[in-house]
Amino acid sequence: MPFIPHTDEDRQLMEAACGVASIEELFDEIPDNLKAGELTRVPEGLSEMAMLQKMQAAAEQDRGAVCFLGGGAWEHHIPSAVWDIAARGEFMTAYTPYQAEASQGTLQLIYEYQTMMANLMAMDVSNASLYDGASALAEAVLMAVRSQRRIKDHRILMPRTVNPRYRSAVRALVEPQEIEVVEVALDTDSLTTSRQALEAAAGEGATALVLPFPNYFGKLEDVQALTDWAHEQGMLVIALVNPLAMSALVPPGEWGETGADIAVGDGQPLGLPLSSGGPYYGFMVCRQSLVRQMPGRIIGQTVDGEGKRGFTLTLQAREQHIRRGKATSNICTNQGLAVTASTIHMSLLGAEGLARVARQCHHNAWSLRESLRGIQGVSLPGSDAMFHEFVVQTDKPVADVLAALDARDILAGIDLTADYPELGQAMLVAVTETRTPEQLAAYTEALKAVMEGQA
Amino acid sequence: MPFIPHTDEDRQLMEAACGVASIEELFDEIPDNLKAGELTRVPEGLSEMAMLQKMQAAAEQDRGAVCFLGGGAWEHHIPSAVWDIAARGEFMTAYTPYQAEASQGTLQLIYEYQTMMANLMAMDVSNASLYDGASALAEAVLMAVRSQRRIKDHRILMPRTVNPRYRSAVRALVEPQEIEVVEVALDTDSLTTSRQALEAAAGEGATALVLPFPNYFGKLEDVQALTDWAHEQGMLVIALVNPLAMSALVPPGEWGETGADIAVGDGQPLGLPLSSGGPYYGFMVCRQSLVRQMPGRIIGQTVDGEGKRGFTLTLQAREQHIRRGKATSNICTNQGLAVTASTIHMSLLGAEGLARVARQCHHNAWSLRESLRGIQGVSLPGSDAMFHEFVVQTDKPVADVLAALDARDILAGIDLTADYPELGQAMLVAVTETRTPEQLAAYTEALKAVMEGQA
Amino acid sequence: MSELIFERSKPGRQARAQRPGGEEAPLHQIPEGFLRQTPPAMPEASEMQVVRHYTNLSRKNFSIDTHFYPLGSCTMKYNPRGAHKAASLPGFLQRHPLAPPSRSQGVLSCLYHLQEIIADVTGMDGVSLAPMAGAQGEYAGIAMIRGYHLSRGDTGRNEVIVPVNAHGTNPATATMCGFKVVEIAVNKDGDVDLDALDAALGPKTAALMLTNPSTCGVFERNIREIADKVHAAGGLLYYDGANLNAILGKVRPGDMGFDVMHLNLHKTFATPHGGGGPGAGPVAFVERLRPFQPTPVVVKAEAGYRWADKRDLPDSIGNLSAFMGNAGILLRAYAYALMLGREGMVRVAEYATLNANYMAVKLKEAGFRLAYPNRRASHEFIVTLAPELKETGVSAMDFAKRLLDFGFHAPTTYFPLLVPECFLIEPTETESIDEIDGFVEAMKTIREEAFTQPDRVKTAPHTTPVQRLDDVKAARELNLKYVPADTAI
Amino acid sequence: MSELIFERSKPGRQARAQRPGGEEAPLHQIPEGFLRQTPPAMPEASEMQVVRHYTNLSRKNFSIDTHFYPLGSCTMKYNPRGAHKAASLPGFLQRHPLAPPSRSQGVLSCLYHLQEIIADVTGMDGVSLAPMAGAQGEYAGIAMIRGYHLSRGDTGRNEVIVPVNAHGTNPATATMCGFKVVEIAVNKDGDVDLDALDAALGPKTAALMLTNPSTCGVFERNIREIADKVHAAGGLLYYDGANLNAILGKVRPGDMGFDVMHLNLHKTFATPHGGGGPGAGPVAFVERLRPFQPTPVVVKAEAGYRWADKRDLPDSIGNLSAFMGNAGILLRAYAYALMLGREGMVRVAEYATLNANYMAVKLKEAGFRLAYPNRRASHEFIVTLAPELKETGVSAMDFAKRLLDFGFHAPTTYFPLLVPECFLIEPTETESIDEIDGFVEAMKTIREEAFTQPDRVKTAPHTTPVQRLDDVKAARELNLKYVPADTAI
Ligand SMILES: Cc1ncc(COP(=O)(O)O)c(C=O)c1O
Ligand SMILES: Cc1ncc(COP(=O)(O)O)c(C=O)c1O
Repeated sequence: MPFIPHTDEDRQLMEAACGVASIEELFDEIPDNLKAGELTRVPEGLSEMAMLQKMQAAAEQDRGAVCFLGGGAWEHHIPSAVWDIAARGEFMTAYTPYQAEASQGTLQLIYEYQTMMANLMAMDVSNASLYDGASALAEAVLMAVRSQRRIKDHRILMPRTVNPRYRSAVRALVEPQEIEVVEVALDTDSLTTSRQALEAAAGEGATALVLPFPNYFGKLEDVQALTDWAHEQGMLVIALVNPLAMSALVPPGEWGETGADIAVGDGQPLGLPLSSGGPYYGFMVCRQSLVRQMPGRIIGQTVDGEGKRGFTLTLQAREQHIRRGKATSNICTNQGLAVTASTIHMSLLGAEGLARVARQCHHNAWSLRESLRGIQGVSLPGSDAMFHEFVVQTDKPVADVLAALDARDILAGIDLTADYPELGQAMLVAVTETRTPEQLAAYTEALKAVMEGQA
Repeated sequence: MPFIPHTDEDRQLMEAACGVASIEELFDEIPDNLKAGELTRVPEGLSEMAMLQKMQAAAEQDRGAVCFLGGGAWEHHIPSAVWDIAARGEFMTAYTPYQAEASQGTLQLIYEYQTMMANLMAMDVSNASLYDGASALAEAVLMAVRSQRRIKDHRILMPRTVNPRYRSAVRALVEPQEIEVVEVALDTDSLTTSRQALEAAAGEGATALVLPFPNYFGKLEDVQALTDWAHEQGMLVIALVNPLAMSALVPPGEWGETGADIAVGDGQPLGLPLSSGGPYYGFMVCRQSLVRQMPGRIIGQTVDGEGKRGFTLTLQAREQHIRRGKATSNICTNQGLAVTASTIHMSLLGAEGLARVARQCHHNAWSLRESLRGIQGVSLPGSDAMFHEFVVQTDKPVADVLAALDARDILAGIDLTADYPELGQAMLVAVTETRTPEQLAAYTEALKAVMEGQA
Repeated sequence: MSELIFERSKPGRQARAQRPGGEEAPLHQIPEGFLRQTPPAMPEASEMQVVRHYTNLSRKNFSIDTHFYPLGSCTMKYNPRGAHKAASLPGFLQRHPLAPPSRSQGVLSCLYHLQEIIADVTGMDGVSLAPMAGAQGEYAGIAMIRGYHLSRGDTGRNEVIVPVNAHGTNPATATMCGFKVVEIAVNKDGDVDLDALDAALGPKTAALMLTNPSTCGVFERNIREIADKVHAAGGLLYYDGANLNAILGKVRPGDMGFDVMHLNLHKTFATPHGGGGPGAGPVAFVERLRPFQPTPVVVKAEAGYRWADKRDLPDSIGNLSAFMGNAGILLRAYAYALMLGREGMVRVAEYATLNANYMAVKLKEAGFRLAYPNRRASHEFIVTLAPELKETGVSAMDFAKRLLDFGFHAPTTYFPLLVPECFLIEPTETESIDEIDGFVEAMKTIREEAFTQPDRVKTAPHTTPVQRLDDVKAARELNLKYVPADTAI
Repeated sequence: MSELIFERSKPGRQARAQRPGGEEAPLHQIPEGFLRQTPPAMPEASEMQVVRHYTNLSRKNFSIDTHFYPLGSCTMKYNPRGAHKAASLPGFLQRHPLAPPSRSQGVLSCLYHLQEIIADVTGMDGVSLAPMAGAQGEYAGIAMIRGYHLSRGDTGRNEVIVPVNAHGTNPATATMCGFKVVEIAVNKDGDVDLDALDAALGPKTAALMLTNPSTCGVFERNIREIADKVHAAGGLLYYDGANLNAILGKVRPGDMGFDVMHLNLHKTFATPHGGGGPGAGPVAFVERLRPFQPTPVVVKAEAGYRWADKRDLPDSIGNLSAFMGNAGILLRAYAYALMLGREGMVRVAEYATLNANYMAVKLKEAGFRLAYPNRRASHEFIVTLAPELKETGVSAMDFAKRLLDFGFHAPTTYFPLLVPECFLIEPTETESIDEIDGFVEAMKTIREEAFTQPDRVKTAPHTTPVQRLDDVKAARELNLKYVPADTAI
């Protein structure tokens, strides 16, 4: 019996202790007509070896292409030590640290994580994680709504330069609470959000403005001016940022006169493998004054009976297990192990290492973009100020272009046509520090061949 | 500076403490003319990322074929837990357990290993490992020589059915001590060693007889009768066995009337990946009466000041760090981590699991061999009693056959022509539990195609 | 030994091998105002210092790999290393979530089959794997129910009924979905109070949320009657699958009359808890709720597997995360399911139940009071330490802390709230009789201590890296991040 | 908590997922007499029990990943996880040692380049990676010297000279190679006694084995003179590379006049010690010894890389293992070398030396006596606790054990034997000044204790899983394997 330690003797002894003739009898309170018949769609059990052979075959199938996809998840180098340590049984197989004295490892680590994340954002306090960047953005919206009690009808300004998958997740997660998410038009020349568009969308006013930085297209919104503008209008500013980029670009806490109010994003660039989209984690950082509106777990420092420093869950009165229907969120299980990995990752890189990685990504992306300039039928919209992603417009159907490059083992970009019809035939290309000069050259050559018809 | 924690400030402070102006000054006792110039063949340093990209490219190059090679190393399933635990820092980065109180983890584990290995061999005592099977066999020869002090000119009977790489390693390792290694002819019909051949080789007598089981060709030597014969002649019997096979076949401790005297072999089948030949480990088990002649570390149980059970290195007076020139061997660093993995592996499988794996290997090999019967130009020499390897003779040059199968991504066997000219065109084929029915069928089909000329 | 990584840091120290080699890359044409001026205060340590720091930190945790962890309702069972290895295969780790179908058939086939397996064990018609934990599964399910009612123009249903012993995520979820929470009582045998249910049901009822077996550790015997009542009132039934381990393959929520449910794969399907996550909380549902399921889901077409999204499912409640939820966790669950197989599923419920009942009997024999002595335990059961508190002043909390000294993680304490001084105990099927007997022995010893040397228990734990922590101070004097002593804030 | 896995076992318990599925496979035509009749007594435990048992066992070890480990002559430095990952890539792990060249170019290219790198840092002409540890490297080197002399018909050379402070493997190796060991003295400054050397040299001299810097922690300044003397007498020089970390890239053994040497890659090239191995001990040699090198070695040919064996090198001393030594360790060393690069090599020696000298100075300031106070420390140095023993009765062993309580692994004690009550201390370059200062503090505290409460030190350690163990009992009442109490032996 895989994973069950009972010998026949054990079972008999235990049945006898329970006063039953068989295990089946222990289910005698369950009405017979409810009992399940044989399972039909679960296959027969496999040994670990056979399971791994099957999974290995599946995993191999999906390998072999060089990846230029981003759009919310990027391939970065993860130091080998990160997962070697995160996958230690003591981290990986521990529960949520409710028993603080038996969980100081996890608790201290999260306290360190909170410090790192708050510092990276140049803001006051961080929670211990939310599910992912998209759901974190939704939680930030709900948090902004809770913090702006004086407002009755809540409207959130959501630029179209926010990741479209984030926008739809936010709608899915906040709509039942009757919050209006107002889309702000995209300036297709600059690929950013203009003040005019914001003003148009704001109308009478709004609860909060979401500011993506870099935005979905890798461009830099004018966060300094827009933050001040939003604050003048009485809105809260929710920064949606790539945490890696914040090592080199101006962090939310320093936007405008007083900084953003809440910052969220996805921790994936900080030590999480692509892994088909998860597990990653959503981070959330805010001003001190908003901390009691924050969703999710928070770790605080305290002392034990002997005055020794220790760490424990705190502000639990915000959470569902105490406050139930009145909690700040329903979140319970979060993304602890992803945060564990990320904390180790950030410790290994430090501020300078992170900035170096960020700059290398930027430089590689810049280099590729420059090398595409002049390819027939290719245009590169928007300003040149960018982080590590950019849009490529083509005069051929982008789906065909992508397929042709796929055939050359290059995943060349994300097709933008469905999400952004206003951009015509366009794709989003991401380049990180992991791409070698040879791979960039191969990309350029392949795109040229495809666009110039020698494909 | 990769892996060096010193900040500039640290360095300066430490230089000052040492009273030097620069680190260079610390080397001032070294004559200037000895100092090295720049290294020319060491490349420039790489980041971990770049190093892994380079190594990954190399590793990928060698993948992609289905392996039917054995001859001393076999592909077996290794439970995932084995290396997850063995690679924990506390096992992997510990030193030899000289400080017993700080090494109870490793020490208890080795004590458990010694117990498992002794039990698996049905013999008295095990050491903590030697380098590999071949060098362990050499050490067993030296140990036999030490144990047979009354003999002046030492001769060791070494059947040609012993792995040829083991035979040459033994020669390399014992020859300087003027021990004669006498090769015993191979019976090419049975692919075993006959009593007659042994008698012929023994001549006036010998110090010890090496008995491989299963032998290099996967066949079963008549260990019961030959052990008694050797003992009657005053020889010690050194069993050379596949430890996995000992879960199903008669173990050395039960050979003949009194059992073999020393058993050695390679631990690779018990949890070690193929890894181009190592690290594996050599095991050695012997009768209690020979323990003081044993090379290598041995762990014993004892108690601490409070009477609590603990484990420690014992019988160290046999070892080089105490006995120096008179030690039983020069071995110091052994294969500790490999033993760690193997101990976990054996614990997970237990006696029944090991026997099941052994039987599955045997059955798969048997099945493949049966399915090759009747392929034109193929013959299958020797008796049908076998473990999980067998010889295939071909009427085409075996090198060509192997190359043709390699082109179909099958590593079909080990070319025996150089080592065993007496077998003509022959190869050694191994099959383990990891080979699927589909792979066996593909092998048969491919060999058929090659042999019957449709290649 | 408890320095923070920041306290081990020194300006200029670095794990140099972890940065891109060569010169620092230039920043091109980014205006000054967009650049960071002061680098963030982050750790500055060598690679070995980081490895040593976090390795040693890990050693301060209890975990399944090191300790028995009978945490009720949490299903802390063995997390097979093989499943971890399977999900960590390079082909899986390296796959980008938006890779085209040409580069996705491997992972899609795994997820498709996992959907099938979950449908089978739950007795439901469809499954979406998207939710990232139980609570998000609840959100998905309740949002689907909302969508269902609204799609029928049934707009007045703004209440969700929840028994008092429900997990906190149930009412919190109902609120997040815009519903009013109506709590109903549980009777002295741990069953739902049917009169209270009748009183609560009505035209405003959108749904009843229920766990079965409940967090009282007993099976709700009237489940069909309850289902009929709710359905008759026009409401739907939500099944909180956190306790599915108790009945896996034995009884199927679909057969009990539930309309939609989530599973906690990090409980029932043995994916690791990771010190608080990540998990995965697939929703399974009956046919009429299918149009509303969260996206994306895997569908099988002529050309192979592909993702279905809003375009295929226009009534979907939408996507709940940027991509496909916690795909890596789903792969672990699939690997686990493959190893268990159909026979193995049923065995989980059987042996989890055997262990719980055995342990309950043993604790009762040892003099402890069971909260529901007349009931069979499911995979968990409740002990109330109210008698001990009364007689000795030693509380459930004290027992919990003292257990740590014996090398046992404490059971769930003070939940469900309706039983005073309670321990909710769930041994799971992967623990042997030896561990269970050991736990019972420890409980006996502590009880003994409670009478003879209560202070020893009240001041526990004594062997952990820190002693009992001051939670009040933690909440009053909020200290949520490290600020170096010499920094003015 | 210290049960043996056997004591946790129960007949019939098993980690079932780890066996081949389906029916037990049949045994075909194997005669009864060849079958095992009684299964061996092996552990019978569930997968979780095994995982928990060995995870918890590991937690009883000190290790580099958890503790500072200043073990002289052992070079316990950080073992980069990246190197471990590189060697664990599936393509490397899955490659069979006898795979044809068509399936080997990846690994062969790595090993070839490692040969090149080692030749470069040692200043030697050729390298064979075959030896599986330092001692086997010594064997290879001395056997090559033997082969060289014999090949020239110089058959009378049957002595190997070894200084008294040499590591035990040196004389043991000489004996294994059939030589007589001649020990020579070391003078009060830690250098070889040149008069003793002169006296020992002669027509019987096959070789001198030397470590430089020696295990006295000082650099042998007269090395060229020594080399000339030995060569003049017709002998060759063997370099024990265990201490290469001290001079890596700074001074090359080839330039000092050595003819052949080994490296301990598990020291200098940072491959993990694994609780006692595996390591790797490549031999590097000057041109005239090339024909005798152990096989196999990688050569580069038109068609790609391939193994050279006895057929290419008929005078080779032969193969020392079944395949290519500890290939997986060699790959780790190569990965490490790639990350260090040429600048990094030199830095190793520099910072290892800086750390040792700094620590020596600090300990001296703290009142400890250095064995060679007039010498620069190399990467290690010796403190003698003879004064402390004399004044307080507290021995080096007591200091060593007490250090464990402070979270420091003890230095090498009582080696080399020529310094009484010695600590051979090697901090390595990967430790920071913080760890070093911490160690010095602990030493001071223990010294204080030795004077004020010597029993506290003499009965140490107090915080380890067991207290000081009875080695005499272990050797007298040999108990080398577990036998259940109820079994008659
Ligand atoms: C009964 C019950 N319901 C719901 C949940 C919430 O699940 P999750 O933590 O995965 O969000 C839990 C788990 O903590 C639970 O025990
Ligand atoms: C000086 C010296 N020489 C030789 C050796 C032997 O090396 P190994 O243990 O790798 O066989 C050692 C290591 O223990 C050593 O310190």
